[in-house]
Amino acid sequence: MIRSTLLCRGLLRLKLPAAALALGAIVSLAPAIELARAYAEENDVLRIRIGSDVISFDPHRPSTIENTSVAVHVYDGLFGYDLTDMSIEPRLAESHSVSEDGLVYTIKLREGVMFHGGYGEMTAHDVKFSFERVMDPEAPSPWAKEFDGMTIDVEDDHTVVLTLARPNANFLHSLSSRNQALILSRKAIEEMGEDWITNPIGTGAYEFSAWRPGDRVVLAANDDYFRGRPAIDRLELVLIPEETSAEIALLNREIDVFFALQGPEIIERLEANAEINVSQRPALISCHLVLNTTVPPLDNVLVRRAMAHAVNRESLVENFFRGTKVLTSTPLTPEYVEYTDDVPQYPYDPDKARELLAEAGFADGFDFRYITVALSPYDQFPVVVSDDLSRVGIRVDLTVMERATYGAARASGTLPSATTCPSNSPNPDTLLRALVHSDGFPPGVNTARYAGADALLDAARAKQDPDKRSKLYHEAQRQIMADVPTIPLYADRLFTATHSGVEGVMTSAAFWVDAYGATVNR
Amino acid sequence: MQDGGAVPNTADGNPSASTASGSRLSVRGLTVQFAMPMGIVRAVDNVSLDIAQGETVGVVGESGSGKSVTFLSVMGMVRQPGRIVAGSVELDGRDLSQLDREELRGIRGRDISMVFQDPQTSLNPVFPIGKQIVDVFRAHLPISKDEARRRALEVLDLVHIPEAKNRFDSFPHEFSGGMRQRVLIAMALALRPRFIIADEPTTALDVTMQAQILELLHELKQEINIGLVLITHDLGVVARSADRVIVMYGGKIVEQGDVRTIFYEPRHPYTVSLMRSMPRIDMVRGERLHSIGGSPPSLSGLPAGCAFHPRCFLGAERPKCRTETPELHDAGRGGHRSACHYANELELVSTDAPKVGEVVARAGAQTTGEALLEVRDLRMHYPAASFQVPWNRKVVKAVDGVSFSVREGETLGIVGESGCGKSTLGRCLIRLIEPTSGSIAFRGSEISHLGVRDMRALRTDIQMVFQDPYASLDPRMTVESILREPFEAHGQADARTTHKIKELMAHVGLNPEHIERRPHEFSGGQRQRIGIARALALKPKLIILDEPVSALDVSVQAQIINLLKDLQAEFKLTYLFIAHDLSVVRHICDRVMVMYLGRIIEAGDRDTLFADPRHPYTKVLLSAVPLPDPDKERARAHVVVPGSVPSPINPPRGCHFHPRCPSAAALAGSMPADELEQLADGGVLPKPCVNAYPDIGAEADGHVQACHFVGVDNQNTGTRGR
Amino acid sequence: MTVSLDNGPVVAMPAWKRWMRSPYARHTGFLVGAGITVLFVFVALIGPFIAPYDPLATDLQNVLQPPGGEHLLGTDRYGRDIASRLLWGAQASLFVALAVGSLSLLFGVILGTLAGFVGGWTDRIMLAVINILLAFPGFLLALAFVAIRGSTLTNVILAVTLAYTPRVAIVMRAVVLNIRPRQFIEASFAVGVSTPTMIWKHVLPNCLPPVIVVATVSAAFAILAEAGLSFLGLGVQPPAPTWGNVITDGRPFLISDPWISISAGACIAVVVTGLNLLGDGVRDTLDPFLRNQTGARALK
Amino acid sequence: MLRYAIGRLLLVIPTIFGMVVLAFFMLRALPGDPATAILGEFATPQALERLRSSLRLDEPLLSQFYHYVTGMMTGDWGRSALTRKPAMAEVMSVVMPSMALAFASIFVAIVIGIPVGVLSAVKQGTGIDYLLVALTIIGISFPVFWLGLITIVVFAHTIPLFPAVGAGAPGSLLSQTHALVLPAIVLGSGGAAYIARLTRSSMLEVMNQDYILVARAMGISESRILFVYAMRSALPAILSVIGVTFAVSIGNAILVEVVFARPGLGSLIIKATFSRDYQLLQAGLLMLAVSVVLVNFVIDLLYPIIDPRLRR
Repeated sequence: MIRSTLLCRGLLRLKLPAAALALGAIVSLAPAIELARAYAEENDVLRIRIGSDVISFDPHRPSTIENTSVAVHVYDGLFGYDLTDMSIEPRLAESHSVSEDGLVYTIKLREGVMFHGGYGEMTAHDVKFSFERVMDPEAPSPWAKEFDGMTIDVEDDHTVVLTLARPNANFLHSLSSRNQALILSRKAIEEMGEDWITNPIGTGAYEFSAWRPGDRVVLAANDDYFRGRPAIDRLELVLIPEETSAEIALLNREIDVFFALQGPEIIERLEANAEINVSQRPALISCHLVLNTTVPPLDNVLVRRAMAHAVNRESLVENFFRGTKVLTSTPLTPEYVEYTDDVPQYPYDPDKARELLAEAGFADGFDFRYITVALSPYDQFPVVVSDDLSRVGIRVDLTVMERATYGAARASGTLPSATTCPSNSPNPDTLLRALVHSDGFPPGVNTARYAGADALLDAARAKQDPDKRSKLYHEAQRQIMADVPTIPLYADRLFTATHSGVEGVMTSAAFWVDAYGATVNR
Repeated sequence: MQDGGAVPNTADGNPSASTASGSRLSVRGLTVQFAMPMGIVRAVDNVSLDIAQGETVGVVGESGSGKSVTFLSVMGMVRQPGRIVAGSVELDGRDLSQLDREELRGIRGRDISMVFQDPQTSLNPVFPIGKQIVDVFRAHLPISKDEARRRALEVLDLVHIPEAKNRFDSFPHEFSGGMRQRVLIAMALALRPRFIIADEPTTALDVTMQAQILELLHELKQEINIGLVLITHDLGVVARSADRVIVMYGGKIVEQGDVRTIFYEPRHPYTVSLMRSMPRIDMVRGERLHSIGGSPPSLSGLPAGCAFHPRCFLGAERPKCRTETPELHDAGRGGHRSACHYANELELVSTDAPKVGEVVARAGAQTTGEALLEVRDLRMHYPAASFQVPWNRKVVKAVDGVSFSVREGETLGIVGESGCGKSTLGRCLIRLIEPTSGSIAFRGSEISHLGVRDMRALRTDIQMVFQDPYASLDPRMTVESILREPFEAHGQADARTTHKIKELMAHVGLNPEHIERRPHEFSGGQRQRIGIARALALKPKLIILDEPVSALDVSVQAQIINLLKDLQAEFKLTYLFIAHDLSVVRHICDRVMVMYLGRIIEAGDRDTLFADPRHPYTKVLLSAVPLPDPDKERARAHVVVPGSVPSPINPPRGCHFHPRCPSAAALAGSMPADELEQLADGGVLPKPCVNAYPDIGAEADGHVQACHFVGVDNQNTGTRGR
Repeated sequence: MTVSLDNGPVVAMPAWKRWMRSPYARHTGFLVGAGITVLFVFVALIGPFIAPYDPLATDLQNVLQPPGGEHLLGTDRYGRDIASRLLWGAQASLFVALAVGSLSLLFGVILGTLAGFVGGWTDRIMLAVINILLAFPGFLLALAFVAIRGSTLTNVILAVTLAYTPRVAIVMRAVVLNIRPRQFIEASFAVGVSTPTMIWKHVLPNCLPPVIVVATVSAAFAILAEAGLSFLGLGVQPPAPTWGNVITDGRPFLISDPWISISAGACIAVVVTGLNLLGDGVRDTLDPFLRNQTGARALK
Repeated sequence: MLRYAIGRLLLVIPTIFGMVVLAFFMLRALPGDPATAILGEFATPQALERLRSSLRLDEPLLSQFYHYVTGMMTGDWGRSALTRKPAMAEVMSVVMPSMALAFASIFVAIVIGIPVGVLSAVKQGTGIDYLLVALTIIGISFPVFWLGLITIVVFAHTIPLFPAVGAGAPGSLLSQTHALVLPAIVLGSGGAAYIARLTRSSMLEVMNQDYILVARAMGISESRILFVYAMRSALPAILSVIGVTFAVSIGNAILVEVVFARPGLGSLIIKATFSRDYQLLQAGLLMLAVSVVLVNFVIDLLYPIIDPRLRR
């Protein structure tokens, strides 16, 4: 008791001066901005803003652009895209040969490629392990269909033979993707068990160093990278969900690269800033209002066409997105070689829309649940679209669901509508198969439950001749747009803002950032 | 004694020639106003007074008379919204009202200090008492901590804090109320100020504690030459301690003079009425007390002219009293001054009511009725804390084996100091609290096990009046709904109820037109009348009166006591009167029981018990009550007992009173060693006192008591006389 | 040491005069708070009728118009009129505030009275549960509830009610415990009044004022919590015009077009300030014990 | 004193157990299948089934609860369904920035709140008092996230004094402290207002106590009366509001963390909520609630130090 009394007296005596001291400390912190600048200006580190947290380092699992942006640095695949023109180039593969029938791919692996963290040389066994992991019948990767019953044989440590079940003209795309095609270390996974997932081991330009959830992922340069050590020692992917904050952070040099920039106003402001470079590239992403063709009245094609006419997509792109997105006439984006404009068009025409509705027997409109997800900008443009729809008499109930609920609801396949923006590889088959092929549900995102173009898409995939294949894809697009199972609202563009001293940060049309070739000159 | 007494007396014209040289505190034309929402309120109106070092001045007045504010102003401690608007306060010719705050602070505590009413709240609970006294030294003198500590210990010794050294670092809550008041007096005395203002210093204390503190003040005055201002409402305290008396009413001094003059030759009707309306412990003043009509005035609505005129037995109809404010003027010898236009008419009026009114012999018949209520071995034990470990339960034995009966038509008084269990007992009887064991029989049928419904029905027969007229009425209800409640509760409400309520109001002296008013629109006395009306509503046989007058001003107290007596006669009521004020009990009760720590220690007929108390505790109690009669009071012997009432959680073994019992201590001296018990603190006491609780005996005259050594007269401890 | 200045009987006076002389009429904070609250309620009720535009109608030709001109407070990125959205939003806020205030009052009073009046084990268990709920920060509790039940107006209201009911209950319990031993309660028992009558006629009327203060505070917090939930994407879902949604809508434009978020934030701040002032004013004029009770506990 | 402390501790344990129960059963009521949420829409039924059984989602609720509680006793808080990292480890990895924010905001609240409250009490009835009282009411009436947004624009953009986002560079205490300033002030402002309000009212109340009157009557100096006598007696009430403020801060920290894109329990809980990550959500909620309980426990222990009447 006595001791506690003494203690408390001591405490009370300390209190006032301590408080004054601390107040002083806080006040004197304000000019500390210069010091803060100092730590931000280290030359050996590049900070890249990402918009939502990394969830997993397992590239074979459902991924986000952030996950992929980590994965491209940590892992590598047999092939990869040259991000300047999205052409396919060999990476871990040294060379490959294809059999006449297009079914057998023999791939020679690069020798001497080492996994991070002393997990040894990358061999054909790791390739077999990785691909079989993707196709695990118990827990298949979402991209298992890309490999479609393929068998994998190890010929020797540096040769692997892949035998397809049926011809696939797009197979090299499947081996270049940054999801299912990335090679993991068999040894690392077997040794670490579940802990592997937060300690990823790959052969990429950067090694995983640390992850603080909600804050950042830190990667360190891989000295032994087979394409040469990256110029920058440390890469930090810094989580800043909000774009205004990210803009301020960029201006304050808290970050060097503002990846996945969306806001039109911010883009305009940053473009006007001499210290900032804003680069843009067309992306392979299109955004859709998916209409469930099995639910009345959406099962009526006239209704779907009416809705397509009702949406003022030009205005959406020009006025809402201020030209930061582009129009597309089909589910593919103009970036695809296989894209065509020669499809049924649905120009903005509310009168036509009303006519079509009347023709379909809905002169008084109908009740429509427009479902979207609470993720920017997918919770924003539907506001405009539903307003357009309501102008032709459709009574729209816009429901914004938070992510998990949305995912579960969409997986049920019974929603009348959905907002879906599949991000993809340059392989047109991947996108179309997911969105409008009956392979795409269940499970998947073909919540339009549309199967009208199945035959055309299957035929296109099997055609080896690029021209004929393209023609088939054009045919498929015409068919799809005649039936309108989805209304393609816009095709995305990818904006990235960097500080002027930062060079060589590449972005992919499939929405990821690759800083391998980056240099910083402050 | 670094300052104080040495200052020469610079004042002249000493109005009370009795006191000798020394400093003088003079107040001239002091007027204090409070800016209240309802307007400016003049709390002190043109008050002038002088206090000389060495004298004790009693300041008497009811609530709102301005007595406290006057002396807070003297200390320069009136706070917003109060303001001194006129007058001066001079200490040896130095006008305190002209001093700045820092100078004034230097005067406070050093030249004039103050002791407040409530020792429970007047010490800072979070600091050890020693530190608080040390602080007083260090606020005025540039002395070291050790020096301050040494001096603090000296003053603690001076006020008889036992083992002051060990208790120096104890916190206030570790002291009893009386001890805390001693500590506060020590603080006030620390710098040997010339004046101490004691504002109701004993009001919050039990009578035995009050006796201790008065004894201490008396002793200190003899040792140290201080001028003591004793602000009080208790004429007994004044009679015992004061040299001079100032009587205040409505913010003004209405009379001042020598203590004997004021008591024996008052020249203001208010003083006269006050004297007459006080019940006395030493005599029965007849059936009815003199009462002053109405209630003390609100300072915001003082009557014009003489503020007292509406209540005055002389002036109510005299035009001069209604229009002209009387000034203080000489009314007799020795600076006796009165503010009554007709002070001279009072020369023939005496304060002793029996001489004015007629002495009515009490009809003894009432006390021989049938037993209405029989209580046998009633106990009420409750846990000392809500969460207790099962192996160490502490129990408060609030009522611990009490047996008695109440006869029809009588008034049975239960007296005792706080914590004796008298209120708990009262609540057990109508089962507001469930007794732990024992039996209660009402008209022969057992009621201690009645169910809720039957018990509610029984409440038409037994009713209760509560102590605090402010707390016992729901502030949100009108008088009508308060008085309707008993009828509704028993399904008796009907069309005639409103009429009945008005009748009830008239019966208890309320204006039936005020039926729609709410409690806050009534004065304290009127509220107590509402409480009584509520108890009467169902025409009960027995009313338990729990300290019904202790929260009221003296003048109002008399009204209520008279009312209770009238009602008893009219409705043939039986009263169980619970009180701590022995004078009131003596006045109103037929029989009296004295309780100490949950038990009855003495019971008997009122006159027998007061005339011939047998239990040592009863003797102590009776002797502790000061008589409002200076000559008698100063002449009689006072038994002052040490300590305070022990905690009922762990009452002393054997006779609960033995640790404080003066008789036992005295007896021990004359007893052989083998009959004595050695105590832990080194003392010796007779074995029976320490080891066995004495059975309450029975004697032929119905006078019973619980002491092992009754009849052994021992009043030689702590006695003083003058 | 109080100066008792008012002992005598007070003369009865008409109601308005009594009001003018009551402490409320002189409490600036109370008057301002009451003024804001009345204005708020008024605006919320007539808002939909005086709103110049449809709060949901987009107009992509006129996005991000600055305040003034055709649109009093400008437009948002969809070209919707901010002023109209705020006017409609007042209704949602009023509804949330009113519903949370009255529901938490209702449940809190029932629970608190039970705990305080029944006592014993009922009290201990209820107190334990209340304390557990109180240990979860209110906003966290509301967030978890909305996450579970989905983001609708009803659920937001229930969530915030769930979070604030324990606060009302604990104050109610404290007040009941304070009222219960008072003599007028004992006195009514003594004349034979039954327990339910007692609670209804004496306990509740005397306990309500401080508890209403807490409910006012929880209504104020409900507005804040609704905005907070909207901000996290868990509130009433867009495009519904609520103040929280308007702030969130304006967030990307804080640098270029700050009026969107600022005007909505200011609406919230003013109304919440008003409710707090109102609650404070009532509390200040209550008796000191209750002031303390409501002070510390209710602010969560 | 020791008995008091043990008594308080004994009250803490059932409270925490109650929280565990509440957190568990409340979260099991979440709609949406966590397995679907984790594996995405592409998952096959077998994969979902396998994941459900590995998460014990197919077992009866009580059995799940049993495993949950026994696991917790042995330090196994389950694994995050999403990252497969031990939930405890994941929570621990963000506890530091969260607690840094919470305590810094309390610090700000105390440093601003108490002096403001005392000043307001001393100047009672003056213009300064009215101004401060008005400010404290306004201070608790702003949506905290809105304040955060405005603050970022003003103090990170218009006048770039502080970083806009994040918790500072890992490993650099300076940068972390620098990044803490804005969020702490934003989060602490409400608390400062509460503390100021309560400090004012309890100071006023204490200043009306008899013992202050006695101290005045003894000529103790006004400053000593104010800062020693009154302050010390007002402290228990101020302490209790600090406990309350801590709980409020913990709740509002979620918003502040999101606004400032700070790692922390708040962001973690939001993430876990959106991804139906039960184990993580539970661990995060419990960590927050337990921190509130523990802080209040510490405050309970401080009471008897300040108020000797509680030492028994």
